[in-house]
Amino acid sequence: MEASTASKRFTSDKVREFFLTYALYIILGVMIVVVVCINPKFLYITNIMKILQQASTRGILALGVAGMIVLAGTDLSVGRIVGASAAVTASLVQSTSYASRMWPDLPQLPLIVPLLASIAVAMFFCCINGFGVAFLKLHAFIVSLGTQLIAYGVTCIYISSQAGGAQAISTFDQNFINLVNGGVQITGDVGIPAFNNITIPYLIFYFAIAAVAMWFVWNKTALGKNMFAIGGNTEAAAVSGVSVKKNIMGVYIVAGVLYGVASFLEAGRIQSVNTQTGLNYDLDAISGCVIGGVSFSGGVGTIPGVVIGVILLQVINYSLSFLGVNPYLQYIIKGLIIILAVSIDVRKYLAKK
Amino acid sequence: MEASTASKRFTSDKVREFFLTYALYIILGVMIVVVVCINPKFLYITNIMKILQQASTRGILALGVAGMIVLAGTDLSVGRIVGASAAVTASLVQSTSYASRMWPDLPQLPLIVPLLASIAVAMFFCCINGFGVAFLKLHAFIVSLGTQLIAYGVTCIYISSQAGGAQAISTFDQNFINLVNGGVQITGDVGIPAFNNITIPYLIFYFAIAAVAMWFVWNKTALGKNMFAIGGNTEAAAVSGVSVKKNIMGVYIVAGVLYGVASFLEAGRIQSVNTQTGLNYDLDAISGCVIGGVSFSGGVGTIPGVVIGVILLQVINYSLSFLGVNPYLQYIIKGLIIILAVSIDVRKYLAKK
Amino acid sequence: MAEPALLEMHDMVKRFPGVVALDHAQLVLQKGSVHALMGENGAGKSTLMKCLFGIYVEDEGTITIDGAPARYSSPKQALDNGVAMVHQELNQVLRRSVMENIWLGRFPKKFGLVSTGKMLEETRKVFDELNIDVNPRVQIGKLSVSQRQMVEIAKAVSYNARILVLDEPTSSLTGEEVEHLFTIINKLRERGVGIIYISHKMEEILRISDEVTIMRDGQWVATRPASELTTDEIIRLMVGRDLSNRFPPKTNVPAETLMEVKHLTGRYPPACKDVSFELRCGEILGVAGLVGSRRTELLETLFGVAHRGEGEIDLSGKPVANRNSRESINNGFAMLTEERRATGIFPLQTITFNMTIANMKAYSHFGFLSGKEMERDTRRMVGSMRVKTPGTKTYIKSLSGGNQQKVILGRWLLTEPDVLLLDEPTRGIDVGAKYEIYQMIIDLADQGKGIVMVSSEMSELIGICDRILVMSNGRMAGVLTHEEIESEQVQETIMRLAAKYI
Amino acid sequence: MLFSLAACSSTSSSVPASTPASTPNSTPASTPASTPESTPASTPATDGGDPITVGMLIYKYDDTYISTVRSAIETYTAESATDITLDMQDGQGNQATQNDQLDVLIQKGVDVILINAVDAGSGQGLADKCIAAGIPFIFFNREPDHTVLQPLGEDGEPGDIVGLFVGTTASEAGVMQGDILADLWESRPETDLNGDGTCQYLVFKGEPGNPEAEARSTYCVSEMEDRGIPGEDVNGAPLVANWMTDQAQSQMEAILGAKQGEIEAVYCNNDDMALGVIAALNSIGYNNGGMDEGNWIPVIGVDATDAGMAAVESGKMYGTVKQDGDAMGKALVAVAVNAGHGAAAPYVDGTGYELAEDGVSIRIPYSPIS
Ligand SMILES: Nc1ncnc2c1ncn2[C@@H]1O[C@H](COP(=O)(O)OP(=O)(O)OP(=O)(O)O)[C@@H](O)[C@H]1O
Ligand SMILES: Nc1ncnc2c1ncn2[C@@H]1O[C@H](COP(=O)(O)OP(=O)(O)OP(=O)(O)O)[C@@H](O)[C@H]1O
Ligand SMILES: [Mg+2]
Ligand SMILES: [Mg+2]
Repeated sequence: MEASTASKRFTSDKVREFFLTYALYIILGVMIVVVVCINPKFLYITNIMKILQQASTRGILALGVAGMIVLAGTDLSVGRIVGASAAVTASLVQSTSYASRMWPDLPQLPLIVPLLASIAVAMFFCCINGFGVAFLKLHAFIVSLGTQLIAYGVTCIYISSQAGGAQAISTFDQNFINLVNGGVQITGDVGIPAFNNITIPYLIFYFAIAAVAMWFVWNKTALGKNMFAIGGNTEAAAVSGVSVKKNIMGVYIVAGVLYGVASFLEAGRIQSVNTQTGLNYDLDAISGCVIGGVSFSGGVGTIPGVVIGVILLQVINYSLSFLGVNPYLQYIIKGLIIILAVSIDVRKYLAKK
Repeated sequence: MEASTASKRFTSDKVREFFLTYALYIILGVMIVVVVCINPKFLYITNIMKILQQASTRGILALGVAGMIVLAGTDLSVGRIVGASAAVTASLVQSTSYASRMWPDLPQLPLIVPLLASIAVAMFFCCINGFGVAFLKLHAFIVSLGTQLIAYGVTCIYISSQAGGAQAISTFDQNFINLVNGGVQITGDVGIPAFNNITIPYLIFYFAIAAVAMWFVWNKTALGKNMFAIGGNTEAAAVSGVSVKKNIMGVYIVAGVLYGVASFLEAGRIQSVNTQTGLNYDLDAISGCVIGGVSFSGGVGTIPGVVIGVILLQVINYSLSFLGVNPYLQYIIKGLIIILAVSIDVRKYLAKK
Repeated sequence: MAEPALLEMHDMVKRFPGVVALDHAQLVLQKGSVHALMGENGAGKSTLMKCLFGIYVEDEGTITIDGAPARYSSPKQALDNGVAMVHQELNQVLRRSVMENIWLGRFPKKFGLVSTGKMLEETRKVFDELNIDVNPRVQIGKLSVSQRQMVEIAKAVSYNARILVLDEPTSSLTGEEVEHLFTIINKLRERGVGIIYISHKMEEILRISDEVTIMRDGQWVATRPASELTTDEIIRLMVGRDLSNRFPPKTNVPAETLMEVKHLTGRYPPACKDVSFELRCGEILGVAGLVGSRRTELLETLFGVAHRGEGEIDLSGKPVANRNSRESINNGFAMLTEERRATGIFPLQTITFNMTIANMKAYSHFGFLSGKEMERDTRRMVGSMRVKTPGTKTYIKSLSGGNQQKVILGRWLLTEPDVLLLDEPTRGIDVGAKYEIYQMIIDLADQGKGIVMVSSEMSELIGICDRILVMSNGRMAGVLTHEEIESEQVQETIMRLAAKYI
Repeated sequence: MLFSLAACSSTSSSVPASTPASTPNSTPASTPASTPESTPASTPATDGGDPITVGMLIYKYDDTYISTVRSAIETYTAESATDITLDMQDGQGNQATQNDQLDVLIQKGVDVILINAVDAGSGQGLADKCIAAGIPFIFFNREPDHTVLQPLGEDGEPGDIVGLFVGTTASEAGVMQGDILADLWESRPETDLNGDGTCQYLVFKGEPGNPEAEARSTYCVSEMEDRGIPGEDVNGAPLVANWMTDQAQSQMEAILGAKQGEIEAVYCNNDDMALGVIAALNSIGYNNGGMDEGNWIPVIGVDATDAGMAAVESGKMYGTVKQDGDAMGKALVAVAVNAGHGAAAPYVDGTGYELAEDGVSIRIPYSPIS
């Protein structure tokens, strides 16, 4: 009798734990099933590829922001930094045959130049943030609020310095567009028409590479371990001889690289950059992280979590559009799903007493 | 010799402490002096009144947000909540003689009705946030991110339910406009023309009343004390018999009242409400609090700090426009001043080494 | 002149706003010796060590190591130069594993990457050497306070430092673990390490140390070989007056039953199981047990901070629910928690705030709080408990650990409870203050209140308790009556009971 | 930009300089018919033909003007003989989101796509996706580069037309604002407050870099100057208020603090900002209705929203410029049906609409209201 109750509780605890551990995956699964029931076309491989492709640039940004959240901070300037870096990228990859180029005298540059420029710009702003957090001891929220204004001002000045005034920077070199928007073709007949002739967009690979690289940084380098220690208990880290300032700067520099790469790719993806490019990317990136279990109290988070969080968010966006839900309702539904997903996920960290 | 060094150190310490304690006031003073040197008209009483008037609605919002920051949270939904409440207010105070009213059959309501409606709407959304934080144990950032989407969706649906589509709601009853935009006339000749016949806008009084009321709540009620306890150390608060959930809800409900009042006033101040009303008010309100020394780590902040922070921010905005600074440069300057102000202010909390 | 001492600190001055924490303090540590540093709460012991370790920068003074000036600007520098320290307050990254906490700041690497395998191996090595039984992979936050303390000691030892500072390492260790620690210390001493040992436990000091430096009010008072000192002598030097008895005379008389606990069991593990006892008015009931015997959980379950699974609590014959702390407080309970920093203080608030927060109802008149009454009560408590502070508006985080403890105890006394649950009430408190706290506990009992007191210090349980409940592995192993406490074999009885269910 | 210049000079002259402020409440349908295409043959075929699905990318759903276009489209869709399913997507003012949504529409296989680009500069990318998917596309409201609609051939000469643009000429609203002020200036000399023969003005710009905002900000002034009235920007450069009432209000209040009495006219890129400017003026006792000597300044907006019209009617706002959302919706439905049924780009044959001089667009005129 006693034993059976105990074992019952045991299994129910196990089940509970299983559900909590895989909560995000389960939510994702349920969502997909619901959408497929409404419109089975959703399962086409092309849709899945599209979702992953769309998640890619945001995902790379989220990988950068995640580090700051682990440090118990945040970054409100992502969006405007992307704006600035993407503007610089765009101005350097304009097609030489385009009449209203920003830099008419520039030859067609090898693509590594705009990429490095983009990274440099992003890194510059990230360093301001990092400096504020590490040396001035400001909360990341407020420094990045300031930086965001600065980045926006700079972007506006840069974009309106064009001969034609503040117009969008567009019409890019075809090589650049291919590099970003191309894909690996897999031709072949698997029998199901919807699954033949798949193209896997390069963007998905870029995202995957970034995620794997960041997994290494987080789990296999001193920087990553120190980041968790600083986020979890700054004082403990400091008295253990971790150089808090240097490591915070390190996290911001890594984020700068990620932002730079993402901005470069984003410019190619939307193929036109104006002053509003990047607006609200911050909230997307942060939401992705938080949904994926990176905690605002610092010191907690995983790369797979971030990746799945970003994808979950993109699945929500995509399927609401796909199902043609009224746009205003979309906001409401999206809001509800975010709250729901996070409140289920957070259960797993709540200690029972 | 010994004594003199010590006393020197003593005075220099005193001076340092004085500067740090009054850092914000000093920054404010310096800013005003600089602006006045460029354009002495800035000192006209009308400018000062305008700045305070502009600061008033934001100030009331900041007083609400400050509580959440003290709880170690934040609120990203302020802006959209203001949008929703202001839309409801606006739709209930439209002049009966206006042809395209939202509710053509409504009589002219006593102004208390739209005020209560505005408070009810704001309180509804604040309760969602509060529920998420207190009961679901979510971080305020993410709940309010969700709520913000919901509030925006609801506002859009409400505003576009007008016969004319997604039009701004405007043309208000004159009584309402007077109540918000009127002022107390002080006629009299003080000898200096710029200071004769002063009008003190009602809005300044409303702000002052809200600030005093909130000072009482923070300093003289159990809710206020408990709020600081929860923000400072939730676990210790829980053990000390503070009912964490109830008090968190209390803070959110108080914020709801403030938001409702501010939205009501804001509708009257801008005299036209559309779906974008309130956009970015969150960042303004939060910046005001943080500049005023409310710390993101929770448990720290004062009402005078919040008031001065909001006014400082408004002085920055106002004087940049007043001086006709290039709009793009304005962003950069504003960003720099925010970072500067906060990094000076934060010194006073940094433990001596 | 002979070879210079391992460490010399002279004329150390450190001022904080409103206090002079160090006033020309000094300390000389010889190689291969254990040097005890003693003083009342707030005497400046921790501050002196923090200056050495690079956490604080002294205002004046010289520090030399092996004769060479040594001024470290950060703990990292100190660690790199062979100075390691166990801090008074546990300072760990709770969400990370044990081994990561140990190797933080110096992760073992392979090809530039952190090697988990190597880290595990090294950790095992350290643990084996020190005979510590903890899984290196487990999250450190899941360990009990004492296990965490042992891990912290292991970490400091693993630096292989020349100078090891132990700031109250035993405050949350039980007798057995203290023994264990002493073996470790002896080993290190033989290796020539200089050890600075801060503690308020006299017996330990006299057993382990070679020399003793005594501080008072930030000043150096005396340095003597331990062999020349007695407990009373140390106390006299520390306090500046005689303190002939360590425990005040017991004047309380247990009367009728106040609280009856029946089959109390916690809901979520780790939990106490099936604990039944009764508490009388005016009685001090001690709770003894080994670390991890879930004494803390017992108190938490009584107080409603931890969920009650089964069982009943009757207060004056009526069952009370005590579903949360608020309800418990209203029912006349109070609980002093074990982990001061995590669940006790509000660091960035004033002493007044910290003192009155649990008692807001009493100061609320028509919804408004009376600042005057709060201030009055705070002053009264600060005075009666001799809290060493510049004023009531000081932030509690700038008080010394012991003084913080007094403030929190004061918080609970202000609620005027009937049943007081105290979890390690004298942790980190100096002898003088301990005496005062004992006196306060006895006075409370005199007033007819019931007190349950968890402690790892056997002597204090024996010194002031009327009965002692012994916990073993979450279960009640037995209750010692007053007569049994008075008997000679009391210590053995307790030890035997504590091991009953292991 | 080149094309729009050409187009604007032709249309602006064909529009009556300013209609009297007598018809503020006029429904869109009753606005003066000023272009030939405003009387199209109702729908091309007698029976509706095959049912079609029209995908629409809206730059921002809650934009006031776009919402009038949306409801016009819904109305004309319902009236159309063809069975039309609409699939509208809200780009939320974010080009990246809109790109994602185009993917969705293509995946769902709609018959024709109407694109209201968030950033017209992205036109090429959007068009490429449609072309690759073989779906006809029509841009509206925000004008892409014309090479998007008519790519250049190998020889660098314009090649085949692949798409269509339906919309106004970006500069036209600005031109009309300039005309409204010039007319006032000429008929009412006291508008020149300081009598220096120069118009001291302010411009409130929407988002920097937004094509409409940039064009309106430029052309309102250049038209005024073309009409022989020299202008002087009191602030030195346009103010940026991001289309927002509250931002315009706060900035106007600050400027009035410094420059009260020096401002003779205010141009706003939209009515929402104009209302903010008016609220600021109201608070110093200006523009409370009626053109009182000494405390009135002309404020001119764009969009003719209900609120703007009410302000014009009460005399608080001097004028605004109406974009005819209804006419735009009507034209869009007509060409969309045509394209959906397989007509060749630019899809105008048989609809009764005519292409503008540039050969790739249908232009819907603005109408000034003052
Ligand atoms: N950061 C600080 N800011 C202000 N005052 C401080 C600070 N740290 C310590 N003090 C003060 O310095 C004095 C010495 O404190 P310290 O912590 O060194 O005492 P201690 O001897 O270690 O006492 P305990 O036995 O209670 O740990 C105390 O009066 C304390 O209030
Ligand atoms: N069944 C269990 N499951 C998991 N952890 C357990 C279990 N039993 C004991 N523990 C560990 O032991 C700790 C219980 O120790 P507790 O704090 O109750 O000890 P204590 O007797 O109060 O000693 P002290 O007062 O010195 O801390 C828990 O924090 C937990 O980490
Ligand atoms: Mg100490
Ligand atoms: Mg315990």
